[in-house]
Amino acid sequence: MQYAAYVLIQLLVIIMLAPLLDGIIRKIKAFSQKRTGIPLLQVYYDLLKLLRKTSVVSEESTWVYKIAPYIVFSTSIAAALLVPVTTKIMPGTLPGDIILLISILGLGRFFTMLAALDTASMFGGMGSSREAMVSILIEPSVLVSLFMVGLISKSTSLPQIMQAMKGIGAPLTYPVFVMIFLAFLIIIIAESSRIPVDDPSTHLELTMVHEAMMLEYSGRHLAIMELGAMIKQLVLITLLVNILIPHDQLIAVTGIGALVVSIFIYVAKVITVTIIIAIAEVCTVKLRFFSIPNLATLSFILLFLGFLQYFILGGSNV
Amino acid sequence: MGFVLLAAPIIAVLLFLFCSKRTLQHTVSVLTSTVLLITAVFITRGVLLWGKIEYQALGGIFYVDSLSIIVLDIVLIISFLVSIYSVSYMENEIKNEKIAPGKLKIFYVLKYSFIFTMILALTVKNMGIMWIAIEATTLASAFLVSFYSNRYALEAAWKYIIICSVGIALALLGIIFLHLSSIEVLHGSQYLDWPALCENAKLLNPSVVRLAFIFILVGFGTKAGLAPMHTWLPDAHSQAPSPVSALLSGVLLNSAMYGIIRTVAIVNRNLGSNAYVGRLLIAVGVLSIATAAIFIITQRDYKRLLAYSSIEHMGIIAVAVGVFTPLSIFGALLHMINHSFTKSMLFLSSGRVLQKYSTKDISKTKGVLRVIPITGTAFLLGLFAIAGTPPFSVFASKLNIAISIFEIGGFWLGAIFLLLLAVVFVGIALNLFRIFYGQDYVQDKKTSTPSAESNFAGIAVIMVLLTIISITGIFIPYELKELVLNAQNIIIGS
Amino acid sequence: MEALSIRSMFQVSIMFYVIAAVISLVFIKKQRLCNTASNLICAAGSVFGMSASILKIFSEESLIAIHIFQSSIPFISADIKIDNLSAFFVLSLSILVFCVSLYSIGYISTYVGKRNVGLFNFLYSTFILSMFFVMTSGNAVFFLLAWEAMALISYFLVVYEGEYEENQAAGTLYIIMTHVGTVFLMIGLMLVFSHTKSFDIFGSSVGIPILAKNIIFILFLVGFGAKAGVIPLHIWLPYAHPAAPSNVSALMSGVMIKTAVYGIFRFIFFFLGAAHIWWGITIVILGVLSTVLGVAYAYIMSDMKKTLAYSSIENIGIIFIGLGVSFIALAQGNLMVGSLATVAALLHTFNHSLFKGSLFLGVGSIQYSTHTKNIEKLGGLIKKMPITALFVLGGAISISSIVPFNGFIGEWFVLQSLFANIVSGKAILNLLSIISAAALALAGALAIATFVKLYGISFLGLPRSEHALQAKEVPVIMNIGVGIPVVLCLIIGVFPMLLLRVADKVVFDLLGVSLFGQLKGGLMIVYHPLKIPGSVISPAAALIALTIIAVLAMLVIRVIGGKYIERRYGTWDCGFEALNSRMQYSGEAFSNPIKIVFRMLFRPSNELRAVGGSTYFPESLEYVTEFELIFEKYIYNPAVYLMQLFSNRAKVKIQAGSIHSYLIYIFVTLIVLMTYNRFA
Amino acid sequence: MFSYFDVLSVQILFSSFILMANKRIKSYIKTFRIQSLLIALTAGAMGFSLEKGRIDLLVVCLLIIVLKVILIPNMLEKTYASVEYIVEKDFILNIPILVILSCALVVFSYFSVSTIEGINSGIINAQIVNSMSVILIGLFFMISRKKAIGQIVGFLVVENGLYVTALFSTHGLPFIVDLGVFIDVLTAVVIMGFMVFNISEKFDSIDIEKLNKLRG
Repeated sequence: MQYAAYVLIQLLVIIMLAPLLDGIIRKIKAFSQKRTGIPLLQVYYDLLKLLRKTSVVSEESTWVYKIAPYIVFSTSIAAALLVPVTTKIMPGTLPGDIILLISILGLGRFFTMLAALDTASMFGGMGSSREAMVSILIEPSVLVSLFMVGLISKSTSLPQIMQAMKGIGAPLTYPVFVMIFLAFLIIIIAESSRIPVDDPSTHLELTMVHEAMMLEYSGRHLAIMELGAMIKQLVLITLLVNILIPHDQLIAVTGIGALVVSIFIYVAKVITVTIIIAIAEVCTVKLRFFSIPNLATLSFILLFLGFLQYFILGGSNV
Repeated sequence: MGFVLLAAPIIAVLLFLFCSKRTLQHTVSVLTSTVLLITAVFITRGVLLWGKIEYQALGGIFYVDSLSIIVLDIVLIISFLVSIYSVSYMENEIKNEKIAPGKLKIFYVLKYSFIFTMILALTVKNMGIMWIAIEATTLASAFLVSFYSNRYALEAAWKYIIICSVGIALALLGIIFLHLSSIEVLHGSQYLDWPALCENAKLLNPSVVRLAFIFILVGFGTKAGLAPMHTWLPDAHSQAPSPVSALLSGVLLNSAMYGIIRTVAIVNRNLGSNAYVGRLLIAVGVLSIATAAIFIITQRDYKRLLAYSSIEHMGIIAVAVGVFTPLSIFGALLHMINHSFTKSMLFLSSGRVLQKYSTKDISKTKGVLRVIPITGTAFLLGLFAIAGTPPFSVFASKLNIAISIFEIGGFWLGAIFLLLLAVVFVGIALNLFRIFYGQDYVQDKKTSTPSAESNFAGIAVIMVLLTIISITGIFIPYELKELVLNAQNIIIGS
Repeated sequence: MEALSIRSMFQVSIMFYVIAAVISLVFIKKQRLCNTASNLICAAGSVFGMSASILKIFSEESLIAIHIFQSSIPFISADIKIDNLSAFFVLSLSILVFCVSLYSIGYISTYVGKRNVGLFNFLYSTFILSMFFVMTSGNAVFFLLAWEAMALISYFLVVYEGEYEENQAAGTLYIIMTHVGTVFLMIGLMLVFSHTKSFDIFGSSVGIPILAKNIIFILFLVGFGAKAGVIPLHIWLPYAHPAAPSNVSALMSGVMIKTAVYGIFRFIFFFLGAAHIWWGITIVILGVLSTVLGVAYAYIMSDMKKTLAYSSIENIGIIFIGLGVSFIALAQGNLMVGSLATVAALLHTFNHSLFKGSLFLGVGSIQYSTHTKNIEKLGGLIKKMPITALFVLGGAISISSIVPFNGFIGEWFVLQSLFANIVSGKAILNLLSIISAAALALAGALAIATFVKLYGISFLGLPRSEHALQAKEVPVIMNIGVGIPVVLCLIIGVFPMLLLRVADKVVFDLLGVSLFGQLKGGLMIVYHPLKIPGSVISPAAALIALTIIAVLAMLVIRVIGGKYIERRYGTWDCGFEALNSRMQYSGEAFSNPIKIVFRMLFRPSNELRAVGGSTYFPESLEYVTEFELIFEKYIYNPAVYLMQLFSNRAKVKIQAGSIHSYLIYIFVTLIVLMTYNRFA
Repeated sequence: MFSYFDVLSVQILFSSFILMANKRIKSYIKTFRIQSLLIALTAGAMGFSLEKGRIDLLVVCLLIIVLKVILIPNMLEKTYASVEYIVEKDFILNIPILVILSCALVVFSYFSVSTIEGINSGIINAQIVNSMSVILIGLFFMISRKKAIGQIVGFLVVENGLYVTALFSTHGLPFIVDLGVFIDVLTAVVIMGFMVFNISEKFDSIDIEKLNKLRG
């Protein structure tokens, strides 16, 4: 019963919230350019519209091309199921941990990249190759950051990590968590294809990464591909906010009310982080492709310093 | 019975001098070898029964014990196989106009004198006569080395005869000193008799014995191809006709090593410990292996490569004798046998390659496995065998020797020993493996007469040797084991 | 009674392999018959091997000893002793042999009439036999014999197509490296012998002093490392595995290099014991190097079999990390982490043999129907060879350690053991562990990219050459051979407990600790009860969730979007109106970014060459990219060069041809020895 | 005791110094004749002087005279005459240096023999040192001469030295051994002489420095 409730809440919140973040970012970018911009909910409309449109499928493509969107979408959702949006309602044990999370996201990426190659388009290969590079560079940081929080909370299971973090109270007052926070911001930017790593709003072959892979997609396939990407972005942000900025320990009320309050605070936190990402996107320009390693290295160094602080230099009194 | 061994080759030599038909010469050669082989079987049985065979005739010089029968059997078996191989080989050489038809007679005369001297060296108990016989092997084989009478062969033969004569002369000095050390112990008729010396070893003058050992080591070491006295060996073995190379590498080196082993037995009994002899032998042995390793790494001539490998194996035997434990002596004797068979097989195979390609240059030889598949396979397997890869026999003896080294706690020695062997393997693999593969490249189509391919006798000989070395890698007959164990007792003293 | 039957099953298995070898020689003239018969017999033998080893693992019998042969030569004997560890490796061998033998029936038929098939089958079956003996030998000399025989036979298999220059070179390099490695092993075993006076593998190492133990450890590590292809001793592997026929490559990559892992388990882990932390640290460092560099090289190769070979190096690296962690933990007395890491190493060993076997066989199928293994000449094969494509996709996912295949299970265990090791470890070890974890993550991402490239470029898109255009689906028997391991990968990936129970038995045999005894959650849940509370994953649940979500998503979309309407149209070609295969991204281009990012490692160089015509008006342009293999270029080549230089110099100096100098040698030797005599 | 043996041994040693100092091939052969004669004298003297009288030593004395004083040197001279030869420097170092090094060899052989227990008592004495020096000098002579005939002479001097050593230390080897050694030496010299012919034919010279094609 609790399990079903958890899944339901999780799915609802994530699927509803994910497109909104894109809308927020677009709106902020428009403001910064002194434009009114599209409505906040335009992303939802786009998705619905796309779902109803005819799919144009490349003649060269095969079944890989068609199943890829579903796999990508379901991996994103599965990943979302592993990352609780609120710790107020959680089943006792979730059959998954951070390593599984990374692996599931890997499955999605595997098929995104394959599908891009399936159409025999030159852009597909380009996007796929670049995506490979970005993911290779950022992957160590992803694992190490999750490992570190896991190590501090002595578990690799996400609910347990969140419980432990609630116990710490305000993790961001400790240097190690600040490092992880900053590193994770970079990870989110890289993984969700945002400036300065990638420009989601361009279709210029010199710069696009994620968009290049999706270039051939249309109709419902494109819709769920896009939605999948948005959900992945939200999952990452959720990870960040729920681990490093836990809030459930502050809620005094109990029962259903607590749940509602908790989710509200969660949404607020997510939006805040989204705004930060948007501001970062506004303030920077896209990096030259071969400067991305510097950014990735930066995140890894942050983590490494954090690790040194906490595990080696004896700062382990969190 | 024993005198058949000595008489048969002499009779053969005389017969060769009087018969001029080539088929007849071949027949005589094969027959003589067969007679020798059969005699060897009987003598071996005798030795197994009685431990040793001694005749009183001719001043009682004929003496065969387990140690000499091992080396003697190697000589006779290999010379038998080589005789069969030579028939077609020499016919091919004549057909290819490498040698004049008339020279076949000289070849056989020299070959049987050579065999005679080796038999003599192994069947006498007087060390002086043994020395004479070993010196005579040089003289008999010198013209075999220069058999092709081209500039290279002549150069090799000159170096061979000069260096070996000088070396052997030093061995005589050693024997004189041995005699000197025993002069107050033995009686006139026992002078230089090995059994007498061995029996009374404790009574000899140790300082003279030590000096004697040095000269004998240098002297017989020269003949056995131990570094740094090995310099004649690669030249001679590579320039000689392949059947002769097989005899030189497979048999002659053993005879010289046999002389060293006999001396070591006396010296160690006399000095009461192995320290003095062991250090020298191990140093010389390791130096030989190292030298061979260095030279094999960049060798461009496959017969020279095989010659250097002989130096390596003599080094291994020297090390094993130097270690001087029952196990190491067992390994050394086994290694002597295994090396002889393997190396003869390799030289015989290389002879067929040489006849096919008319070049000893590795880079000009390609596709051996395609051109002569059976010989090629045997050659390749033989290379693995000689490098000490199981299941071939050299591995078994190498293993025993290595174990014996480690058993006496010689970690560094053992490690260096095994690593140097690995370097030799690397050299062989780097240089020689490439001749087997690739497109066939026969330099001169004329020389590749079809008869070279249909040399069944030659192939059969090679296959027999291959079978022997494969089987003895995992199993040796109990008779042989008994012989080797007896010989081990003779050397070490039970 | 039961033990007896297990023993006889092992014997039957051996007999079958022997019969297969004999049959292939007897019917050497009737190639087709000989091929089918000997492969079927090998498959039958492997079935016995499989069942025997499973029965052995779950039986109470602790050690099955079979004495085959005692030679009259001292120390040489053939003793078989099978404990759970041996049985585990035999199981892995037998499963792969079963698949590969079936596959070979089809694959080798291309050689009929062109090559000596009988010889191939003889080598093939003896190769299996030699690996079997390596894994089951009861004394060290027999182990060495089998080990060397394995090297020798596999050398002949590598040079089976010896007419190509590169295959001979590969064979030579292989045999040299493996022989040198064996020498190190031999020295190590001799050193053991000199202290224990015994070659019994199951003996005790108590009598060996600690210094000797350290030396032995290094010797064994070098010896087994060379066989396993651990960086920096890997240089033979990327040449030898591609050179062999694909079914042999599958066995070499899948099982033969694992014999080295077995060796480390048997001789270091089991015999010497984990004596020092630094042993583990060394192994982990080697593992990390191999993992990262191996997969990095795999990514940039355009020869598919080379990619797979380098990926084997990566996986050996992962196994080494697991092994190293268990050494570290055991040296500290931490049995639980130790057993966890041991399980990790064992699992990954087993898994790798399955997916690497299937991938090599899959690539073999590609080679079979297109006659090329160059990825730049392939493309669009998924349409021509749909079944092969499906299986290879499974293998590719599995090797990228992605759920729901088994590759993930092994890696999960390795990461968990690293994790557990940090929680309980010392500062410097923590650093090592976290770097290893980062390396594993990097390698994982690289592996995904590598196999996307391998699969995407060869199977998807448009055919890049005539070869690919002419491709046809391979015979069913070959597809069965490729398919079985993939299916097993999936089964183990979803129900890891099946394998974990087996591995747990082995670990219990080795360490006396059972992870399984404390496992809860039945067959579906991989649960490990270490101090990290609640680290629970369930691949089965993940698979179910993924399926349900996908189905639900389809339903929802059908509801919202209505009926699916599709319009087929050409891929966007930027208006050129003629999309052709040359416009696609090539494999080279695909991996180029990484080549540039890691230019420290690859040292790439590009050159644009004008071909034909004058310099200013060339007929065509040629873009050549090259990269350096740093270990070859900066370690091995200089070493070989120096050795040859030294040898050449020494040759000219020592053997200069002058008889005077030769006489001087004798003279000087004499004088030196006489001086020695004076002072001795 | 036998002081004239000491004198003879020193003279034999001295003859090898003279040999070392010779420049021409003809004079080597001459010196070799003289040395062999001295050895024959020694053997003869010993044969007469020893208590029982050793017939075998007298036979050996005759053999030496026939073989080493007459036959072999004649043969060498014949060989030398028949191969075309241009007079040129034949040695690799200066004669004085060679002689000084030979002196050093004498010192060295004393140095190495002096460890023997019971030196200068009984038959182990300075004669052995002298005769061992002859061997070493003979070997050194082979090293120092470039022409093939020089090497043969050197080899013969080594053999002489060996024989003298045997004579002085043990009053000769068993007779059959002695006989065998002589036959060997004779055969060796014949073979070497024959080879010199071949070499001079193929290489147009008997300079063995030119025999350096086989390397490595």
